[in-house]
Amino acid sequence: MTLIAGASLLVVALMLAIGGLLIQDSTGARQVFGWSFLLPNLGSTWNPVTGQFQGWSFIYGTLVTSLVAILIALPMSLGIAIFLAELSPGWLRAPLGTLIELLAAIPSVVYGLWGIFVFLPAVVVRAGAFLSETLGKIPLLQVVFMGQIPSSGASRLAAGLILAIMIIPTITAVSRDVFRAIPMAQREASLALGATQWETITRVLIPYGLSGILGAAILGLGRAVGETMAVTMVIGNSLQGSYSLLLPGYTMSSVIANEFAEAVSTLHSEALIEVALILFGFTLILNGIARLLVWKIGSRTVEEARA
Amino acid sequence: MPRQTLDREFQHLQEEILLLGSMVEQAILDSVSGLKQHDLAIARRVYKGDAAINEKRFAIENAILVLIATQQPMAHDLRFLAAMLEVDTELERIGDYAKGIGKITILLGESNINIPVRELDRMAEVGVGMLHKALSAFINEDSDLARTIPAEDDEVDDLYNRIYHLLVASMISNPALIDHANYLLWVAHNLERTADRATNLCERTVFLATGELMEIETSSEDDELDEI
Amino acid sequence: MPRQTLDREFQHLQEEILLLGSMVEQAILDSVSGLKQHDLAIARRVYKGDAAINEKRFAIENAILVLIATQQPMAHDLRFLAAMLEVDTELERIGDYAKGIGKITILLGESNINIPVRELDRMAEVGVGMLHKALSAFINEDSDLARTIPAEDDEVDDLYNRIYHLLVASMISNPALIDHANYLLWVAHNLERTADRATNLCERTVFLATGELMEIETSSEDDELDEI
Amino acid sequence: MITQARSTLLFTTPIVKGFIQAKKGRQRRRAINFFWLGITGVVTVLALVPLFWIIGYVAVKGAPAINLAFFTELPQGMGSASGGVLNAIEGTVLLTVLSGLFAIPPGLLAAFYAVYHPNTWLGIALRFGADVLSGVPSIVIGLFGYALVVKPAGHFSALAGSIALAVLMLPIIIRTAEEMIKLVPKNLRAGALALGSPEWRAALQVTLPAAISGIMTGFLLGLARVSGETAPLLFTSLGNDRFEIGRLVQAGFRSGQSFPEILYNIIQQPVDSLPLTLYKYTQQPFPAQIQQAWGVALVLIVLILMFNIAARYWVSRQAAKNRG
Amino acid sequence: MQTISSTAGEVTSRELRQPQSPLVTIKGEPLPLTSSKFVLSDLAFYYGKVQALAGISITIPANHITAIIGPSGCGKSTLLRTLNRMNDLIPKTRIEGQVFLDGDDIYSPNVDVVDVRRRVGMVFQRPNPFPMSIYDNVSYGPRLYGVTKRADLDQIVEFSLQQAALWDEVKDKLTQSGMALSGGQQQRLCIARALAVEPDAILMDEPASALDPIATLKIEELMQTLKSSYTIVIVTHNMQQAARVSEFTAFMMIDQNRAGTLVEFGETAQIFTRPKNRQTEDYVTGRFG
Amino acid sequence: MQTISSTAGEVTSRELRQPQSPLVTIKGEPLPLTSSKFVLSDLAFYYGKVQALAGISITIPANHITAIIGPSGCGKSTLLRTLNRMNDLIPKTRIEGQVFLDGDDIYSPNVDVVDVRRRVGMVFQRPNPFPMSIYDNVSYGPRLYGVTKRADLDQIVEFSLQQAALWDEVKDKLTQSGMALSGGQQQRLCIARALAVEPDAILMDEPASALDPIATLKIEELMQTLKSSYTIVIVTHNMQQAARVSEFTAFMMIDQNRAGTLVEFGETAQIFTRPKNRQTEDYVTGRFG
Ligand SMILES: Nc1ncnc2c1ncn2[C@@H]1O[C@H](COP(=O)(O)OP(=O)(O)OP(=O)(O)O)[C@@H](O)[C@H]1O
Ligand SMILES: Nc1ncnc2c1ncn2[C@@H]1O[C@H](COP(=O)(O)OP(=O)(O)OP(=O)(O)O)[C@@H](O)[C@H]1O
Ligand SMILES: [Mg+2]
Ligand SMILES: [Mg+2]
Ligand SMILES: O=P([O-])([O-])[O-]
Repeated sequence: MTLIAGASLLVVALMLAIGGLLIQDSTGARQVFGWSFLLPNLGSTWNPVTGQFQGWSFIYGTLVTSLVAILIALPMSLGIAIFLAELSPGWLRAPLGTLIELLAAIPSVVYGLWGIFVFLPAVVVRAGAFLSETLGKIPLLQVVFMGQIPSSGASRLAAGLILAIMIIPTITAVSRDVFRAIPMAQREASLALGATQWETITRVLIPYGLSGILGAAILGLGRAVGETMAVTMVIGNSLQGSYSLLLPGYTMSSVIANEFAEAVSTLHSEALIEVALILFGFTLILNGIARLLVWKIGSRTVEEARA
Repeated sequence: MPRQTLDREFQHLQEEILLLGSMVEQAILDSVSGLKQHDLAIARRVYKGDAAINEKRFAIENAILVLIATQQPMAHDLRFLAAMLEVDTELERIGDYAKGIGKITILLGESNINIPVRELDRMAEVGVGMLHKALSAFINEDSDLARTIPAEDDEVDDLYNRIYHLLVASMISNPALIDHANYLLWVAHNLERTADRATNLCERTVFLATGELMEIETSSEDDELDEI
Repeated sequence: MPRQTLDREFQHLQEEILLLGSMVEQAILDSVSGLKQHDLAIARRVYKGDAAINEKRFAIENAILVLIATQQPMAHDLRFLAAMLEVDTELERIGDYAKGIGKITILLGESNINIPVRELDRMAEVGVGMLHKALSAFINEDSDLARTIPAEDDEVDDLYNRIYHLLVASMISNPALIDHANYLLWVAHNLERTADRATNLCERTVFLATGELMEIETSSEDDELDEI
Repeated sequence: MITQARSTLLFTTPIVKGFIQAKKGRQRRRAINFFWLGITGVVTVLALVPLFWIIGYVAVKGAPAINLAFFTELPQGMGSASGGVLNAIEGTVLLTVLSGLFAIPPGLLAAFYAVYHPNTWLGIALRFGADVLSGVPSIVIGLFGYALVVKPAGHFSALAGSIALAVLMLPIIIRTAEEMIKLVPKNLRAGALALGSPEWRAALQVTLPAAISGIMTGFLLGLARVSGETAPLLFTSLGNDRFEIGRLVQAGFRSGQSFPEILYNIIQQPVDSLPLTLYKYTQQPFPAQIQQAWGVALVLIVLILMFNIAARYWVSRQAAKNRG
Repeated sequence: MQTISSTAGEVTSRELRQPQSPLVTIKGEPLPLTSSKFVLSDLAFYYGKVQALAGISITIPANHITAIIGPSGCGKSTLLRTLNRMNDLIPKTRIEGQVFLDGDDIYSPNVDVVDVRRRVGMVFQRPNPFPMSIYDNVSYGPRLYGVTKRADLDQIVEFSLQQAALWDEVKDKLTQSGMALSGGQQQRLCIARALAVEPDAILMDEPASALDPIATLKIEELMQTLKSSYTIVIVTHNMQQAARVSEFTAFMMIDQNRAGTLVEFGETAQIFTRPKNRQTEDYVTGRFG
Repeated sequence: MQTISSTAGEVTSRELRQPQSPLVTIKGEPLPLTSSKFVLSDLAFYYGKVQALAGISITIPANHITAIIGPSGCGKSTLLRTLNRMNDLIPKTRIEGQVFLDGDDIYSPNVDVVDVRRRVGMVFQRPNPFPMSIYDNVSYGPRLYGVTKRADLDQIVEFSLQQAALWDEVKDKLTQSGMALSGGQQQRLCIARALAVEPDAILMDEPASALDPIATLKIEELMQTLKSSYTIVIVTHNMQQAARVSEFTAFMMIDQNRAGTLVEFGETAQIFTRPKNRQTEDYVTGRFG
């Protein structure tokens, strides 16, 4: 009894310890830079030599790559999940599901490797060129689609696309489970009223599983935000005074991975830890939202079930 | 939302029982009036009409069984159904008495025996009245009413005794009439039994309403013939 | 594993019904032997013994109702229970006949009327025999046996007619005996009704076994008195 | 109440009936149905493209690098095409086993707690903590491992790396084990307790066996997950070209160390791992290292796919057992 | 000498012993062909290679309640689901024979399944309201069929809820979630939802088995009020329930090939008081198996 | 003039109208104190602040079957679980009053819960065999209590399975998983498992509600054979089942404070044919609510 309570305490302590350590170890940087570290400022500097550190470029990099990833991955994953859960014949279901999930099992370094040598040249470069030709000409969208994609393809777009591929299995697997967890009775109820299968999916199953699907999306987003190695390998790791997707960028995790081991000063490593703290904060917020969603919808159904 | 279906079926059964009751009452009254008027047509009608009473009786019994099988009545509902089964049988038997009187009317034919019309009339009237009241007490489960009815049997018994003595007297005075007098004695007996059976219904009713199984005994019990 | 509980309860009920049957049979036989021997002690015992029969009858009825309420019998089981309810009532009524005979024995007291012993004895014998067979046909649901029994009623009817004529003759020859002769007529009537009621049991049995509701009519129907 | 409803019914019947014109729009509904259902099939196929592309490409590029030496020798230095990645293979195994040892027992215990006390403050905090932990970027966990072990000890080590990986694995184990234990019908536990069994025996003899294959799946998935991780190892186990367990053990015996001492010595070494090696090699300009990187990628993928297939096998076996 | 002559009551029993006529009779009168809702003709059904139903021919009368009873696994649910082609959802199933709905074979190739399902509503074992408001639950079906005007929907919702004897209980909380109702109310909501698409027939697969006795009774009473306007077919493994609610009962069993067959079909009163078939008798009296 | 005199049969009915004596009677005879298994005295039970049971006093006779019936949520299961302290497992619950088992208050501080649970076995709504072999399922309890010799265990297993009317069906496959049995067999296995620790009483909470009618009947028949050696208390919301199996029936309802109370307790035959309480009558005839 005390043993299992102890184990549980350990988990909670771990979480607190991580947050605590990050806060403590970034104290110096915070004292020096204060809130300016977070300022949305494209001309932000990150100069270990002069000791000038501002985080906005990394924050933007992380946000925009994750956003691209989720925008692409969510609809695709939903489509796949629907196919797997609702349409595919029984014999195909398990192998297909396993294949998709295997995407998640490929180590991110391998993604990076494949990205550098195969995906970027073959796909991203072309897509980038196409986008800058088309969307890059449209006034407002220009901001994110201007400039010329590097010949290597290393860019925020590349990172976003790779992330999309990487989080598809996560979102797919969870939302497929969500669909499968929806009682058969819900489908039967709808079909027995004369609904088509698509009507059943859109009007009954998706609303029914909405919280689960949102949870899946947030889980995917969390993955994207925290992903390090693959992104580091394809994003170009450069500080650009631009919001464009087509240009190289930097993310929070990449900068930590690249610089922490060779941090030149205490302030530098403290600044990196502050970046890590921000990343941790993101995680907490996303988890908080996910919990809230699940708890709000979940508790309502529980309450209703009891009533 | 109580068990409307069961209640509806009960309603229906009660109506059927009352219908059977009125068929039987009519049969008794008709049979006596046929006897008084030496009207063989009426007598035959009563005699034949018994088949319809039997039929109704079986139909009701069947309906009760179906209700028990399909509606799983419990507690009071079940006791009421069981009581109805018995009432159903009792009524059919009273129908048989009417039939018997019809038959006697036919057997008497045009014989010129002196029928104690007033007494028989009165017996029929009281007996049928008892039956009628007993049925309504039963349907309404009015145990108070049910308890008062058997007292009327005293009058029936008195009448029976009077008729008996009248007929014995006439047998003695004219032995040739013994056969016919005996027929009339049967008539009186049947009417007396009718009242007895009404008393049975009352006992059922009291049982149903209060859970008391009892015989309501009348005062004449120990010294008269009517209880044989 | 069928419904052993229900089967056990059925078994028990059947035994109770048979017990009631033998109580009633004994009562009839005793009452007649009391009459033959002018034995007032026997007569009184029979008269009082009816209470036990009534009690048993109600106990059985109660057990049947409890069984219906608690065991939800269906189909044949239910029909059998319903039939038992009726058999139960019939047996009790036959008990009443025995009580009536006992009462007449008491009323006759030491009177010196000539009792048609042979005929009454035979009537009792045949009637009780019919009853006995009818009960065993019922318990075994032997519709073939049940169909053969009512034929024996013909003999009972003949005996009744014989007794009737004997008694009427004695009334004519000695009008002072009319009262007592009439008592004896009641005795014969009661025995004749006993046989009739055995016939009722047979009808029930046929119904139970075959689902046919029918009256087994005897040939005497249309020209004799016994059916009044 | 009923009669009232009925009368309203009679009143409304003629007005209401006939709203439904079933035939109307039927063709359109059918077309929409087929179109969208088709789309889902298309995206499913689309999603499989990168999988086969990656695996195929890695297999083609990596196969030439694979030979016996690749598995049995240490790296020969940058630019050399000979030599192998024995250090990384042994390091990966060591890190995986150690992290499993650190994460599985407390993970399992915590899972029981989460199931049996879902609504206590600790239960709620536990599940929230596990959720947050599972979302914390692995690079941050690497930093944590650095601060917790490396900095105080003053050197990188397998221990630090496996602790970081254990932190990564812990929430996976907790959540899968929790789900599996929750799937065990509650009244199985009640059944045992009703026989007078103490709680721990019920958990050990009844609940755990009922959930074991599902829990195994969780273990395997957790192991698969951490064996492909790079980021947390960057600042914890660092990497070690010369790491070779056999040599360390021999050296230990020669200097007369006891077995625990040898073990302790080993886990105090910085170690390499396959993903770490892969990452490092890709940063090199030498074609030989790039070539070997593809080989490492192939080995890594095969290893992890094997873990995954094993896990799936457990799942299907459990499903079969549940049906049985 | 004696004669056995039939008298009262025998009307019923004599007919019962006639060889079963091809037509259904109600209280002894043959049912006119026009009032049969479903006619199944030599129906067989297969799950893959396993035969679940064999040689089932049955005529289900319109505007009455027909119950299907039988031991577990005898194919009651399967049979029920052939009536609105819900079995189509299960892969690798096969049907032989015909199912006529108002005279049309619903398995003939050019039949629109969606329309069949509209005409034949279904209520399931566990109440399965959609996780949306009561109003949306009931209006779900009509909306599918293109009813969009709010006033029309309002009317349909009220009418359907009233028919399902639920209106009075929910009229003040139509926007509340359908799942916030009690089990019995949920089941009535599902009935209202089925009624809203104006079906002719309603199939119910053990509709009360998840409910407590009081809620069960309410559903049973509701069925009684609905039967004048709808044909109701109910599967129940509660024999007493079949006896209570239905007017016709079909008794099914597994034959020697382990496929479900029809053993006896008749008026409920007859099945439960004097079944013709020995197996039926054994089943209803609890002496089976 | 007439007199109303009591005759046959009234023996029963007169007693029934006597004010209820504190002692239980069986067929009119008062039950000797020694043959009561459980005595509950003014029991109240709380889930947190919510009172679920109030003022329950009841004497449960030994070696008979007692059924607890009542509408959903009236506290039947709660009451049952006070009898072997299974409610202890639910946090924040509180009990007032006493529960005597063979004269000892099982809630008094120095009582060994484990021992109470051994003496009072329990069978649950859904069959819950442990995921182990049939043999291990049955021997689980005895092993807990220190029986280790194989021969002893063999004997216990065989005896328990025989008592549970399952031996013949499983004697050739004792090593097979208990979960591979059919639902009805599983439930009998759970009964055998409970019997193996030689309890005095067995509590059953809707033991047949997940079973089909035939399996249900088998369980009911089994209860009949067990009752001579065990005190059985069964919760069921199937009134007919209570009527069929039990000899005593307790009818519970929610009082004005929404706590469960005992409305009537008596012989089953009496409760179902002539209940004394109006509410009981309404409930058993289906006129409640
Ligand atoms: N989806 C399915 N796939 C394969 N076999 C099935 C399927 N559904 C049912 N069966 C089989 O078909 C037979 C009939 O099943 P069905 O569900 O119709 O029986 P039932 O009479 O409704 O039983 P219950 O009373 O248990 O609901 C059974 O043997 C069952 O195992
Ligand atoms: N674990 C619990 N926590 C809080 N309240 C509970 C708990 N279990 C039961 N209750 C409440 O106590 C009351 C009685 O519940 P109980 O389960 O004993 O009723 P029941 O008569 O067995 O009902 P049913 O027939 O539905 O099983 C209910 O109002 C229920 O909501
Ligand atoms: Mg079914
Ligand atoms: Mg309960
Ligand atoms: O039928 P009885 O008049 O003889 O009772």
